[in-house]
Amino acid sequence: MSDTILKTEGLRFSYQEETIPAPVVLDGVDLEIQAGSFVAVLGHNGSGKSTLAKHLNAILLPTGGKVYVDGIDTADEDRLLDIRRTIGMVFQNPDNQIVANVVEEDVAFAPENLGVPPEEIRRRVDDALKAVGMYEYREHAPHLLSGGQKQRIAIAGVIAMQPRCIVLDEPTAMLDPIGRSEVLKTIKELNRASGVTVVLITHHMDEAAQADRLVVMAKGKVVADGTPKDVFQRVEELRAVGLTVPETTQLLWELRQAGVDVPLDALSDQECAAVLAGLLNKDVTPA
Amino acid sequence: MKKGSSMTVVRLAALAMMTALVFVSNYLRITIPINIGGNTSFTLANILCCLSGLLLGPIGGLASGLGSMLFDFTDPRFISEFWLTFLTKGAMGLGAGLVMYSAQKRSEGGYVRCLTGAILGCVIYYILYFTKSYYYNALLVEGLQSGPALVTLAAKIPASLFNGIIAIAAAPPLCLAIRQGLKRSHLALN
Amino acid sequence: MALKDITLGQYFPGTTIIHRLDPRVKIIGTIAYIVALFLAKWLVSYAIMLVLLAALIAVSKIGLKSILRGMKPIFIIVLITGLLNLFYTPGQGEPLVSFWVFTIYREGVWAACAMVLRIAMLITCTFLLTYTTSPIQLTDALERLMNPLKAIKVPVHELSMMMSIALRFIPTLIEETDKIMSAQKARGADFDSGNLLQKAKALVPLLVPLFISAFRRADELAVAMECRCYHGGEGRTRLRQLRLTGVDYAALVLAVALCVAIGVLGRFGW
Amino acid sequence: MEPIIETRRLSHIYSAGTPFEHGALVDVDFTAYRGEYLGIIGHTGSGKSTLIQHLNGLLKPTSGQVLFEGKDIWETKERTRQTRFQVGLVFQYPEYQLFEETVYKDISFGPHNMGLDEGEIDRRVRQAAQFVGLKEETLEKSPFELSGGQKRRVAIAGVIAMEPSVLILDEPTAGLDPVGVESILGNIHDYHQAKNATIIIVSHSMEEMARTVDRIVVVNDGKIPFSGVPREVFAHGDELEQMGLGVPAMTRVFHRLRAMGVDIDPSVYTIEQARDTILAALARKEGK
Ligand SMILES: Nc1ncnc2c1ncn2[C@@H]1O[C@H](COP(=O)(O)OP(=O)(O)OP(=O)(O)O)[C@@H](O)[C@H]1O
Ligand SMILES: Nc1ncnc2c1ncn2[C@@H]1O[C@H](COP(=O)(O)OP(=O)(O)OP(=O)(O)O)[C@@H](O)[C@H]1O
Ligand SMILES: [Mg+2]
Ligand SMILES: [Mg+2]
Repeated sequence: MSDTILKTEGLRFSYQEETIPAPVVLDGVDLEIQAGSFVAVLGHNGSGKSTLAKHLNAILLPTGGKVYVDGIDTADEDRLLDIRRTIGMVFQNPDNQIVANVVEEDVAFAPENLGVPPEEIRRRVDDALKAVGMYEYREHAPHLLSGGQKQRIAIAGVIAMQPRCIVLDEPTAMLDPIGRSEVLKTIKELNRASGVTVVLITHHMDEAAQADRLVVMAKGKVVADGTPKDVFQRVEELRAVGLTVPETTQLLWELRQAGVDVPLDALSDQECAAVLAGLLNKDVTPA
Repeated sequence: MKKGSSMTVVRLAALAMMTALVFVSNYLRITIPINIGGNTSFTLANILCCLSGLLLGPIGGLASGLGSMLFDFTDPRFISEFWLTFLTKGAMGLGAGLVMYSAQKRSEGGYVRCLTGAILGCVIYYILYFTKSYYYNALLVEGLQSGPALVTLAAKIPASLFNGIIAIAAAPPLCLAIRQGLKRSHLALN
Repeated sequence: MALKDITLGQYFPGTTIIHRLDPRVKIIGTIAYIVALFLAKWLVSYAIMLVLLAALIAVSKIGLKSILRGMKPIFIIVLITGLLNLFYTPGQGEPLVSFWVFTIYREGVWAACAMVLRIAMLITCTFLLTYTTSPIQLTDALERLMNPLKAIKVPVHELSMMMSIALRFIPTLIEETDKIMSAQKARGADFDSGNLLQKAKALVPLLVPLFISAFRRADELAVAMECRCYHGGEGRTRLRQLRLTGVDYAALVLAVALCVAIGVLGRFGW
Repeated sequence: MEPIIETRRLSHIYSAGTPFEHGALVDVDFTAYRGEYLGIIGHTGSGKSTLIQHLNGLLKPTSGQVLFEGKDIWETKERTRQTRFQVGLVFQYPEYQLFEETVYKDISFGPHNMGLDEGEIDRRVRQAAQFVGLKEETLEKSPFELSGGQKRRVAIAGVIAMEPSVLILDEPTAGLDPVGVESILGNIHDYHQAKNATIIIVSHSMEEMARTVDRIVVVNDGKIPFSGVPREVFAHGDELEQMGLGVPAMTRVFHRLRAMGVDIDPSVYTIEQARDTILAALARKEGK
């Protein structure tokens, strides 16, 4: 079976604050993520998702507990570069992740830092840009691109590092629907075709629904963990922690409240329509 | 960056962003109708150079110098003196930053300290500026005799004085307001 | 203030030989030309310099019109310089003209012409540089020219990183400034009228959010850089290598030869 | 219905006369009626922000007119200024524009600029804070130490405190969690009800639009191809798709349902409608 790439054990964290006691942001998080999987993380604003993400590649170090990346303890400063090159990170604001003035030079930033020879960098940059569908834009200035395009450049910049896992912290929050779908498609492709482990933090239920596994956070704790179909059936529990479910599940749930017997695990439009069709046709044409 | 390196990545990025702000401030011009010779305009550039030092310490001089120098790059009128600009404007930020040498002063220094910094920065800058204008622009480039060179210098005094005073008046309160905002937003510059 | 209309520098993309010249060579060449200008003493030197400049302009395909447009802002300065030189240059022979407190000598006329020409050529040659080289290329070249300074502990890598990040974020911050100004105007802020004190006060709603946003960007950028394994200049490689070609070497030789030649001519008083 | 804001053949060209010239709005006739809850949709770069910045005089038309209560807002300088107070505009990510030491001072910035007296300012600040659900003790805090969602409320309160008769919001819910979204939308609704204000809201979420607004205006390539009540607008499914917009999730599900051969009216766009339609259909089946 697949091996574990990310692991947190009793992870606790609080920011150094002048006000004592500092509020606890992460409160005992135990997670284990298999290599090659696609995990979505949901949670209300301030639930600690970004803080968790920053622990996954040693930007922050735990105040209590441990984080292991591919077996390496993130507190081990000598292996810092190994950790960073294993886990690529993409953040919310695409503007603030682009370092260089030309698209291809930005994508080259990570390999340059790793001391990769120029010819090899060239190859990696071209491959990464093709993977996100931005090859034609390699000589453009980043500030003239749209949000979705910038975010794909940021993803290419991470791909060029050839990480085994990519953690994306609300990569679509600042994008419009087209930008969102472009980025999501890129992420899924990366996971399916290249086998890169993906951890996607998001507020969009429909994006989360496309993952293999869903982790729900609230107040610094993991409160639910399972496949999207399982987790989204727990409508009331999710509501209690400030979240909703995709509209499709919501509809089925409302029908159920009205006394109609429908399953809750139809997430896509197609599945939902099929359930409804079954419901409506059953009575007309009894099989 | 490596442990022990004096320049952390955050500091590097903050200096870079300050450099960009100094650059942009050269375009921000505010006109004021006042008595000394019709409308006068002042740029925010001097204020930003002072702020650079006051917020980031002596190393802020790098940002004020580089930002002003990059601005020179965009204008053929100034490009041949970019290195002089780097030194003079850099000295301005450096001067302002000297009073904020320690990190503790940078986070706690009060109004008087900021004011001292702004005055120091402006005084250093204008001394260098006039020296530069005299020796480089007037004597060397324009090939003037020392008499007329002094006349061109005198012509620059009112505007310089005006810009200097504005920077001294505006930078300290702005510094305090910005610093407080940064602290409250959990943004540390060191 | 139409901030968004600002273009970074005067750079106009092109493919002429001047555009393709290594930016380092262009910078050195420009410096050499300026030095030569200051060494030039008399007609012969000025003529050589002028012809050379004209040739470069022709090759780079910059229209005369744009050069003249670039000259506009300095017209007054050039004029004043000319007049000051005209009236205040002392001479040995008979004054050419003499009225009221003014006397004009032959030397004055010569000095005025020479200085006006010199400033015009100085500006034009730097204009040529900014017109054919993007600010990015300029900073790139500057970084590499400064490389030897590493030996005396100048943080060349950090400086150039700062410059290139600054260039990257200048358009972003300009846009941001515009946005903040609009947002505050929508709340009745007035940046265009009022006395000095009111204007100074109007800076607070503009500069405080601008700084906080800029430093938030700095913070996020630093994290993004660290995530991409940035650890200073040590052991970094580069995607793009600058390589000098034959043309570049030729240009360098030409630049040095120019300085030497004008210097020698100067000794003879030409 | 009585129009409150109108544009007549409004055009806007950015960077006119340069190689970067760009016509962002072309001969746009837009109307907002008094007291209505209006939505504007359009893909990135379609000209939505350009349009709304004309409505309160932040941008000057290249050609055409903007009328507020029947009069051209550019008639006199004073009129432009007054329009800015009457037509409140909340920008995208407004929390990045906060600057004062305390929340109270920040909210009072607009009223101060209007030249109101202290008593009136105090009343407005407190009322605005109440509308957006900020507690009394929050008023004395620094706006910078609040959470993202709270900052957004402060920024919205800063505009509401000017008590504009038209409130325009550019993507007020972007980046918030679902509870935050609902509560901000609720705050806006409260203001709408209490002051009988006209609300104009720009959003990328079709579901949100379907739930909240009375009428939708579609902007595409600097023009308004069509507008109307949600039912009418979402009937143009294919065209919306081509503009990169799409329809609400429920509408998509019902179209699928129809494609599967179920005889059902597909003009459904909210969950409530969907539920009621299904329940009604079931009841009919049962009745048979
Ligand atoms: N640099 C910091 N210093 C102090 N406190 C912080 C810092 N960054 C975040 N926090 C606090 O930590 C808590 C968790 O923040 P975090 O950013 O991890 O939440 P999140 O789940 O990512 O929220 P969002 O959905 O808004 O992105 C919040 O209460 C926040 O105010
Ligand atoms: N200052 C400017 N100068 C030149 N072009 C501009 C300027 N501002 C906007 N534009 C262009 O005008 C068009 C319309 O822009 P606008 O901001 O109104 O779009 P929008 O519909 O609000 O998009 P979004 O959903 O991204 O906010 C875009 O193509 C944009 O690139
Ligand atoms: Mg977050
Ligand atoms: Mg917009």
